[in-house]
Amino acid sequence: MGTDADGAGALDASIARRLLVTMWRIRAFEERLEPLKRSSMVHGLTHLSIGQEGVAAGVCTQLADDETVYSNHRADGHALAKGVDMGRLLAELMGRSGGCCRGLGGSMHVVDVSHGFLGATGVVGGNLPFAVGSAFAGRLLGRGGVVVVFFGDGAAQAGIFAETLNLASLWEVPVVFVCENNGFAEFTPRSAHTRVERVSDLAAPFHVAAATLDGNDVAEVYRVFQGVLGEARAGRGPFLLECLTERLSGHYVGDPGGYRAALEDEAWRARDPIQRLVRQAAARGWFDEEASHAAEAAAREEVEAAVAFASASPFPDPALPAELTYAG
Amino acid sequence: MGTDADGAGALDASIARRLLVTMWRIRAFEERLEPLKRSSMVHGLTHLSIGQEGVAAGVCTQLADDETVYSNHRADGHALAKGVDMGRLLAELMGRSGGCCRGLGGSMHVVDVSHGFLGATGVVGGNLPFAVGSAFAGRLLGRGGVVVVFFGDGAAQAGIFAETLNLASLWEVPVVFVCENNGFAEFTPRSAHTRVERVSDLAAPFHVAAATLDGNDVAEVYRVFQGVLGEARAGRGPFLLECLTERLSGHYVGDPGGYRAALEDEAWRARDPIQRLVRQAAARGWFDEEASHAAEAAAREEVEAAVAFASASPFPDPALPAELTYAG
Amino acid sequence: MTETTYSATIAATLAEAMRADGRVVVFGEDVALGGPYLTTKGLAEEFGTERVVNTPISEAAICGVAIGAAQSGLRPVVEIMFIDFIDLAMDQLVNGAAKAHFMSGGQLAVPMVLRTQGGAGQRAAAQHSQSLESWLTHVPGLKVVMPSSAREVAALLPTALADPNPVVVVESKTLYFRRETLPDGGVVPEPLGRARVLRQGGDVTIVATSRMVHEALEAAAELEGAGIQAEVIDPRTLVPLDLPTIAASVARTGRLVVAHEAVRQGGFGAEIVAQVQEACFWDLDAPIARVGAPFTPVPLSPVLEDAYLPGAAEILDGVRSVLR
Amino acid sequence: MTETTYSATIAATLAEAMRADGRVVVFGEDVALGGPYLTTKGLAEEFGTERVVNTPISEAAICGVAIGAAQSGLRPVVEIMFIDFIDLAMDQLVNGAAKAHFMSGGQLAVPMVLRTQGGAGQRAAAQHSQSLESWLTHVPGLKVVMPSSAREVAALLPTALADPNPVVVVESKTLYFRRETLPDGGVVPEPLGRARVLRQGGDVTIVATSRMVHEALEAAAELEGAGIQAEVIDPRTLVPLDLPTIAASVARTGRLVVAHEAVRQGGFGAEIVAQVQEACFWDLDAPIARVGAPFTPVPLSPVLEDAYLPGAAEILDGVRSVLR
Ligand SMILES: Cc1ncc(C[n+]2csc(CCOP(=O)(O)OP(=O)(O)O)c2C)c(N)n1
Ligand SMILES: Cc1ncc(C[n+]2csc(CCOP(=O)(O)OP(=O)(O)O)c2C)c(N)n1
Ligand SMILES: [Mg+2]
Ligand SMILES: [Mg+2]
Repeated sequence: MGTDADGAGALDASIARRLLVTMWRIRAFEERLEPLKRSSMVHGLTHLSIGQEGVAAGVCTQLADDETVYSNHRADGHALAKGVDMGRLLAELMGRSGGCCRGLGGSMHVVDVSHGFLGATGVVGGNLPFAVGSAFAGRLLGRGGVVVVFFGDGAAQAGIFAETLNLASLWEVPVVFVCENNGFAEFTPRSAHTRVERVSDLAAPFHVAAATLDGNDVAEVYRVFQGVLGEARAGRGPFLLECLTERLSGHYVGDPGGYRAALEDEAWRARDPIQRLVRQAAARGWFDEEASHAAEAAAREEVEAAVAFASASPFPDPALPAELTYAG
Repeated sequence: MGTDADGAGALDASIARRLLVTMWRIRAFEERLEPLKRSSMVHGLTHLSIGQEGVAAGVCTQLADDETVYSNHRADGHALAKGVDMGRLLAELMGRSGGCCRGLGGSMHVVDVSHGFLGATGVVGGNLPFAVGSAFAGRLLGRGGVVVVFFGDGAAQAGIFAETLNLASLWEVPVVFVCENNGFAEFTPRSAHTRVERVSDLAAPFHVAAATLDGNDVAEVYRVFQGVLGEARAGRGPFLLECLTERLSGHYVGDPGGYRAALEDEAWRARDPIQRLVRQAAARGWFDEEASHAAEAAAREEVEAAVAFASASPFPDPALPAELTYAG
Repeated sequence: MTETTYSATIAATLAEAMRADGRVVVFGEDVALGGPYLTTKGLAEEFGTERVVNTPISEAAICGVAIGAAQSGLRPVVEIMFIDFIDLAMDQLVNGAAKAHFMSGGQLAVPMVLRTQGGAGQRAAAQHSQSLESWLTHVPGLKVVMPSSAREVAALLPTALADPNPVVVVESKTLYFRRETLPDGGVVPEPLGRARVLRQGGDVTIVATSRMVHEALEAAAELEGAGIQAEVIDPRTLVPLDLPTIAASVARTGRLVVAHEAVRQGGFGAEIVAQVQEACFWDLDAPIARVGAPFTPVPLSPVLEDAYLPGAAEILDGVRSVLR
Repeated sequence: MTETTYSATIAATLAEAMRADGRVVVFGEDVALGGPYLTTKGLAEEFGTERVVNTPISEAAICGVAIGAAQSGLRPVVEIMFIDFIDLAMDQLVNGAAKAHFMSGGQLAVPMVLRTQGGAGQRAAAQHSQSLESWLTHVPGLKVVMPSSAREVAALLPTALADPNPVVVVESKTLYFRRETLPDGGVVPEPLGRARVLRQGGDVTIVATSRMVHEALEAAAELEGAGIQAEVIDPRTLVPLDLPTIAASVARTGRLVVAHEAVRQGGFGAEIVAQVQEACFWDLDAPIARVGAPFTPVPLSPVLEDAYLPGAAEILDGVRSVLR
């Protein structure tokens, strides 16, 4: 466990490979999602996380199946990194009965209980308090268990965030709040939303420990989250981890998107979390660019298999909604 | 304008007398309210601010009629200090047609537009954003104007507070958020609500200037608010002023109130804002205890006149609710 | 027979559930202190503040915490002190609790009870006196229970607590301290979705909820004096609604008055009217009358509030209109 | 004749109001950028970001800011991007905006317009597809407008903007980009509370709102082929509701179908049924039929959403049931 500024010191070759594979799986999946959405194979508001894969990978690959993740509207990456099957995820986005939510939920409502992925939400900030409740339950039931909840910088201005942070602090639950600060909420830059510099600045009054890091450096995310996770597993918490990152696509597939003109894609691409990891790996001799190409190719193959699986899955039975409105 | 630690340096004899009179008017009014409520002359949930008069007096006596005040559920003191007629206020609490809201609103909904008292609310934190909107309007209409909003320490945990503080900061409106931190929300102490030490600690991340002071020292409240008001009148703001204070009665008249047993009334009474001002005034030669007795007597007389006025006022016409559900 | 109150029965039922099931926890403002209506009195003493949790004034997050806790194995009871403030938790309840089972394709369950209370009559004015239950009946995934007495609390609250879905229990602030005797052996829990016929009669059916049940019984007693036999039905749960019991009665009486305290317009009475006129069109001998509050906020002034509040007199007017 | 869309008419109407009255300001998420449906397109360019204000994701506070601004002399227009999120602002709207005039004994006014949009049909799933307007109709102090076309936007939005009360305008996401031609001289603003008879007929009355108006017209055209003349009425405003126009029609046809996209249970259709059965009891030849969505959340899957969505086919079923 080194203390390298770039965070790679926390990694070894096998971890680095796992992160690489995870990021490529997300990237390949979402790149395929865009045309699928445009050709109306995938349905609903589809929010891509291309460019942000480092956060999902650095965090979720360290969690066990029985450790809980809540996510937001930009959820595919978190779900894949947490172990949700790609075919079932895609089937869900395509509204098929083989989807992890049997086609009822869709992109903003992905849930896979068997992998501890308790779910995305379409309401910005809406499931932040669920994380506190889930951790509270784990403690009371003597089961323990860490809960991670992802949210965007836009959610930090929703009142529910302050309420939740206060409760997490008051009840000292092992919840890790992972903010993906991509500087935008929909088409509006953060500067039009708040004068708070860092989302992590909001933690101090609550005596919640916090850190801000470069979310495009997956190794750094991994290293810092590893420490945070250790604390949380020991029952300590909460923690607010702010990952500065960028999304390379629009807010959702097909959005008006005029705001993008202001951004220079070239500079962005230089900070691509995948390419950074490849450079770090090369410097440390973990793997070379070839290995990255291979991981990419494998990911694209897995995506095609997922497309085949999902496309073959039938649409759900029309009686399903009425059956599943109430439990029991 | 001195800089005395006790704040009295900002005062002169005439200001001190005005504060004294204001505090006695509130005290005498509310002491009378309690039996009126118990004998069902006054209606609704009645929240007394006995012990907190220093805040209302120190703040509201400095405001002009066209400067706006929003208040919370514990509103009588703010209203009286802002100039609302005592008779019309009492008539409102008694549900009479001579009430400032014609008997429709009651204690938690007192409004008197002619005195810039835009109103109490029964929803904890509910009108915090109104203050920002009102200040926004004043600026856009070129009319300027400061807005003060009172809230309790319990309201600081409501999400609307964080949302509002963020907007006030973002739009730089001249709103003064005056927190009366009495350490309780209903029967529950602040320690069960939050680990945030001071409500004013919440201001820093938003770059909102803030101060915490002894709200039982009316001179100190006056002095600090004077400075804040000057800034706000110059269009600068927002500001969060936290006044540490204590309420000497229960949460509302007739509440279960078992929680009060823990508190020692003797120690409290020593910090009574009225008696402290009397001591300060004596030391500075502004007025003596006799003057305080006279102010008290005058206040009690005014209260009896208000009781007479309100009792003589008829109940409203049954057609009124339907008439006033919609404007225009 | 045991003498008790609605409020004490709530506290007793919660205590029993907590004794029987360690997963039941209570969240809410001042709940560890019993709350202003003493509905959680004694719970913190018996079960500790780990399970009877005082919360800050954060209605939305508290509801969300309960949802998350329910999704992870607890059976939370969350109290919103006044239904007037349920609108602060509405997003959590509607977009969170109500849809989780559905959106997850059946993977998640949210076995929680949200307790709150509504109603006017205590001079609490416009923001502490509303009756907003009809909002909740429009939300697929929620169940809605309105106990009209301590007996109904005893019969239905245990069922609500055992339900795998989010159930909103809307209590009545005016009923909390009403004295009532319950059978010594206790009341057997009953399923949700069954109306209770409180009084039989062949001339007119009165369907009333919560406090209005007592007003309906009072009206029925007065009608009896005039030789009119009214059947009084308490649906007890709005979702699910026991239409068959109501329709069977209307089929016999041919006349229906629906009474609730909520504002008439958009109230749940409209839904009952719509369902009954469809089920019983050919049986009806008169238009269905709706009794409810007028379309204004609740005024503070006692004379105005008394005029505002629907009661036995308005039910009698309704009955007269359908018998005309 | 000018070719336009519903969305463009909203933007144009807002621009006109802002030109005429400096007190009109717009608040909302992304409004300065036109918003995802382009309903505020061009406003920031013309009026600046002091009057067309992008807001953070703080629905409650934004609604509250609008209330405060309205109480202090502005005429704010606040946009809630999806009606699904109006529940976050519900407390502000219901306890704040709706009651301020009343509780202040008439001193305060809250002349604001809250624009939002509802409806399914775009695979937006359970949290972005709801139709929740009936909640609002249960709140004294609010007015509720549902324009079914660009023409109705042009007729009613200016009136809403001039109203001294809080008015909620519920738009339809599926109508935004529907092409429509409007008269060259523009559309004259019309008062709230007047229904519009879009098609006359003596056999059956169909009352439909928002998108369902077009479905009703389609159904009516099909019925005409079968020799059945349907009268189609768009109430346009739910509060105030133009009952006389609806009742006059039912008095002639004796048969009524009410159609909205919202979930049937607890929907505004129930209120229309309740009012009409009272006003027209002796005129009705059949039970009133309600067309609306089933009591489930909105599913994502396209086949399920298509099955879920009520449309012309369901209206035809309704008509058949009342003609039976
Ligand atoms: C409560 C609520 N308000 C508005 C929206 C519309 N909306 C969807 S995503 C989004 C922006 C979210 O920004 P952020 O939290 O930073 O996440 P990002 O999209 O940048 O990943 C908005 C406003 C919503 N879904 N929920
Ligand atoms: C939104 C909301 N939740 C709960 C209540 C019930 N309630 C009334 S006053 C109060 C405590 C308020 O505490 P604080 O803000 O500190 O003001 P204080 O009473 O101490 O002056 C509560 C919980 C309410 N009125 N509004
Ligand atoms: Mg963002
Ligand atoms: Mg307090």
